[in-house]
Amino acid sequence: MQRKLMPMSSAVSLIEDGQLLAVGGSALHRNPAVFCHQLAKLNRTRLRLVGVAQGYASDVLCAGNCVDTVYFSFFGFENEFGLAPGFRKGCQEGKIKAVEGSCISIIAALRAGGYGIPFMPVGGMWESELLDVRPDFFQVMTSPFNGEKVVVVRALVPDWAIIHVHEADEYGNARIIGSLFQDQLLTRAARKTIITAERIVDTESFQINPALTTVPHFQVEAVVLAPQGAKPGICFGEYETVEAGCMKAYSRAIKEGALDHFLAITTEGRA
Amino acid sequence: MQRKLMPMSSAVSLIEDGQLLAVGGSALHRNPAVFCHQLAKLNRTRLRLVGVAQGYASDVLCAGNCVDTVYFSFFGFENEFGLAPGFRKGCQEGKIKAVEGSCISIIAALRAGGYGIPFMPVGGMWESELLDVRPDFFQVMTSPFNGEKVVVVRALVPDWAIIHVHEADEYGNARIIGSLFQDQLLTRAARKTIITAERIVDTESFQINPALTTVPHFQVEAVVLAPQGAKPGICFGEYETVEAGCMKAYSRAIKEGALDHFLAITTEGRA
Amino acid sequence: MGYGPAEMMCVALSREIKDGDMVFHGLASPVPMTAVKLAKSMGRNFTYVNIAGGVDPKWESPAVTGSTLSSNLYHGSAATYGLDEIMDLACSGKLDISFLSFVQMNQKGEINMSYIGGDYDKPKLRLPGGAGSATLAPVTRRTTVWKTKQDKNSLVEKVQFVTAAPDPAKEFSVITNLCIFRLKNGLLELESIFPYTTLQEVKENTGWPINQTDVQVYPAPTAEELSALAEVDPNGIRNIEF
Amino acid sequence: MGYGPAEMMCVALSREIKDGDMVFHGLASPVPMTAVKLAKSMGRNFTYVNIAGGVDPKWESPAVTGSTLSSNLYHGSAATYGLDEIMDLACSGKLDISFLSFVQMNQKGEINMSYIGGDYDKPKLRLPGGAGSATLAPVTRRTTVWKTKQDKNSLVEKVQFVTAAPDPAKEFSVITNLCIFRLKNGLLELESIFPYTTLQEVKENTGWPINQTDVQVYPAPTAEELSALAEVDPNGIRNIEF
Repeated sequence: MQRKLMPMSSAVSLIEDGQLLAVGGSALHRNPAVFCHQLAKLNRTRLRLVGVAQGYASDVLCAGNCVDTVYFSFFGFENEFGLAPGFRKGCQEGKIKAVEGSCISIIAALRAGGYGIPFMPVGGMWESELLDVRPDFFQVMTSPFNGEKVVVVRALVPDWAIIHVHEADEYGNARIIGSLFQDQLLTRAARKTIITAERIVDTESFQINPALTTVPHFQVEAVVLAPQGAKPGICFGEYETVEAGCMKAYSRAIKEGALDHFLAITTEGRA
Repeated sequence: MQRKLMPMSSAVSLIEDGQLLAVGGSALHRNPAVFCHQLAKLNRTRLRLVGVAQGYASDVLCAGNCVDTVYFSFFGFENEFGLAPGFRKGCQEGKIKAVEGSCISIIAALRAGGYGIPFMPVGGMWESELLDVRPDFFQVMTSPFNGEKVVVVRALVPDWAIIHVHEADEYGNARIIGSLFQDQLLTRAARKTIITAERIVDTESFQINPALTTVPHFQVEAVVLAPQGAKPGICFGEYETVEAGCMKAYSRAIKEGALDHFLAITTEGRA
Repeated sequence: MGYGPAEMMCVALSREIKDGDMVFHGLASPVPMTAVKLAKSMGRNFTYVNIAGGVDPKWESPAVTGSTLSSNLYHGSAATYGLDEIMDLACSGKLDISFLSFVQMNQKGEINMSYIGGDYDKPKLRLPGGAGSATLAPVTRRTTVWKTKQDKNSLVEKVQFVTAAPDPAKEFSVITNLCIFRLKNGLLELESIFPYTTLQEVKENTGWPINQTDVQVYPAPTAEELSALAEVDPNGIRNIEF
Repeated sequence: MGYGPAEMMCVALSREIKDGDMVFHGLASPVPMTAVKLAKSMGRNFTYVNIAGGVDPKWESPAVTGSTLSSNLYHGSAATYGLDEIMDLACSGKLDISFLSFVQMNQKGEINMSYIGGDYDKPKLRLPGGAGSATLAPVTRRTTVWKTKQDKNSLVEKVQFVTAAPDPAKEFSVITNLCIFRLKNGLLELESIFPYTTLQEVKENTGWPINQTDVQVYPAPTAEELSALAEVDPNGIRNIEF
């Protein structure tokens, strides 16, 4: 095993223009938010994002004009926190290409990526116009065994999975407690994973019951200690309400074109 | 939740002629051996078996002339325990159709079954004659996205997954400790699961950490208390050496056409 | 005990759940979540799965947030089942009910959750996306979509875009703050209206013509249901979308 | 310290493993399992995955059975990784070494693990099947196949059936009780022989013509390797196949 613990600044600098990022969590839950705050400050361009239900962390990258394509089935903040303003603005200005699929379409594309196969059939999708608008992602084909028609999706292999976890060791073994959402799948599909963690713990704590380890060290390229790394969102068992004030400030910043100022304040004093 | 605890005799009688059974464990490890001893006594016919690395439990069904097709990538007992005599005899007499694939071909067929899709691409397999002999299981096709050629396998949906676990509650929540092999996949692919368990435990013991539950209750149709249910094979953490005497008696019984006698002795005093 | 549209909708959704069902709802679904808790409280024996990965989480614990991804939907589970696996269940024909939402819907039950105005690549308003619906609507045994604000902007003659479409061979119903529609022969038919509204009000808030001159009134919540609802939702999560 | 073919093979297999490798072997593989323990003991820094689902299990604990599905390959792991996931790694080009076995092999490295005699549907001898090999041989970066009993029945002119075939663009080697072959331009070439044999003996036990008149002798196990081997395998698991 190799030591992979590094400062946030080193981890974010791994991301290169044009790469495909699989962003962990769901809506406002367990996003790698602090990572994306710092990444947005680097002004990367032409990033592509993939995630089943994307939220705050992805939206920060959209708002920062870093993104040109998003693969998703849902992109928003849930209920009172509403639509994702950065993503919405990017789409409405024609700057972001939205590749929308059903949840399982995005999951199937990531599974195919992780399985090393070029495409995979997916259930349902019949009569959806999502098929018609994105022939580079969806096709209809025929089973060679019985002639049955089936929708297939093209494989996606993210350059990076970026997930926020509860506990990791310095080698990259990582454990999520409670709801995993699709984070384990993201790490299996991606070439390499970046972990931000609430806590750094001993390797021994993983050896007690290895079945509870979400990501094995060999998939991981970087581990960053990031307590409260999913704020202003929620992290299961750690902080369970959304920081509404910060979310309001974020929405206002996007409306006023003042993302840089918001990021400066939000990341003040963080490495 | 519904109570599903029942005697072994009730559980084995669920199996009908011609069904596809996904048999858990690997080689001589954590097979539902006692279940298959009892099932073999019922003289079911035309059963089909699927499993990545099949061993003792499947072999008993082959030896009992219950089986006409086996989907597998390996079928044997490992090292000094050698080839699986029942399977071998059935194939050599032309009674059993062997559908051999690589591990991942069998896994992909089961994944496709569980995903509700008719087929799935699979990596590798190039130049293997396994493709040529089983066009009903393997086909070569072209990706509609980039023209890439890929081998695909046809989905398999087992009627039953039959697995032996460490702990289950009376509702069907089940936990395997240590090596899972492909047992979780088998339960996801199958229409319904039958659990044999070393111990019946309280539901509360699953609620402490639900992430450790291998199979949720709603997938399960029958739970059978079967201590030492994987013998003469191994069960992780419970009994860790093969009962060599029993394995010898089994081989001899097959050679001498005396399976009934072997089963009578082996199952004596077990319900 | 008094009740309004929030209580009526929770009760109506909960009554769609039958013994033995496998039930799912997605994120941003406070009304279905509350309806599930109510159905559990009323003694219905079914299995509940959700995006938090819980399998029959402890329904007695009140939710403190309207987010349906929270730990409230996980704690007390005896097993976990992720969204991936739930979708596999659905695609294998093993999901009995999914509760879905929409922004626009036409009389065929076709749902738009993608965009409004402009075109797909430069919309006037980009919506959050249909989440599971494009797959779930055609494969689930019974789909129930809910809408807390029925009007001519939500139930429309023509949707801008078909994000998801039902399979007319399967059961499909719509429960709004005013009434219940069910798909028959490929078209939504008004089945009943809630006690506090009128056929006239429903017609005025539906974008397609309703020719019926009479319609049955849906049974009001019982006292038992309302008291159970108050108990499982003391924090009024059911009101978030109203 | 003395050594025989079992020790020589374990040492030769272990030397195929380099720092940073992701290494896999399947079931019924006592020699590769022991070689992996030896490589760990010699300080090689690599990742080891196996069918028991272990990720770098505690190599210092001696195996008590030749089965390579046992708890010895799981205990001490900091994570688990199932066969399904290992195969996915391989198919995604992330597996560096897989150790495979065979019953028959020809000079192209094509492996038969399926049957001998008769035909596919009524064979004279049904073999156990190729397990992972039909997928692994073409997709793994470096494949090493081992055979503890090289003779003209195992290294043959013509295999009865091609269960698995290597990709000539990838590295492929064969390590037997006598020698090491490597695939070059699509054909296996004798690379070296073990110190205790002769070119003549190797030729007599190979089913295809070897035209070389000279060949290098493979370096014998070092004292350090033999002592490490004795320590990691006090129960002589390495001898099971000999």
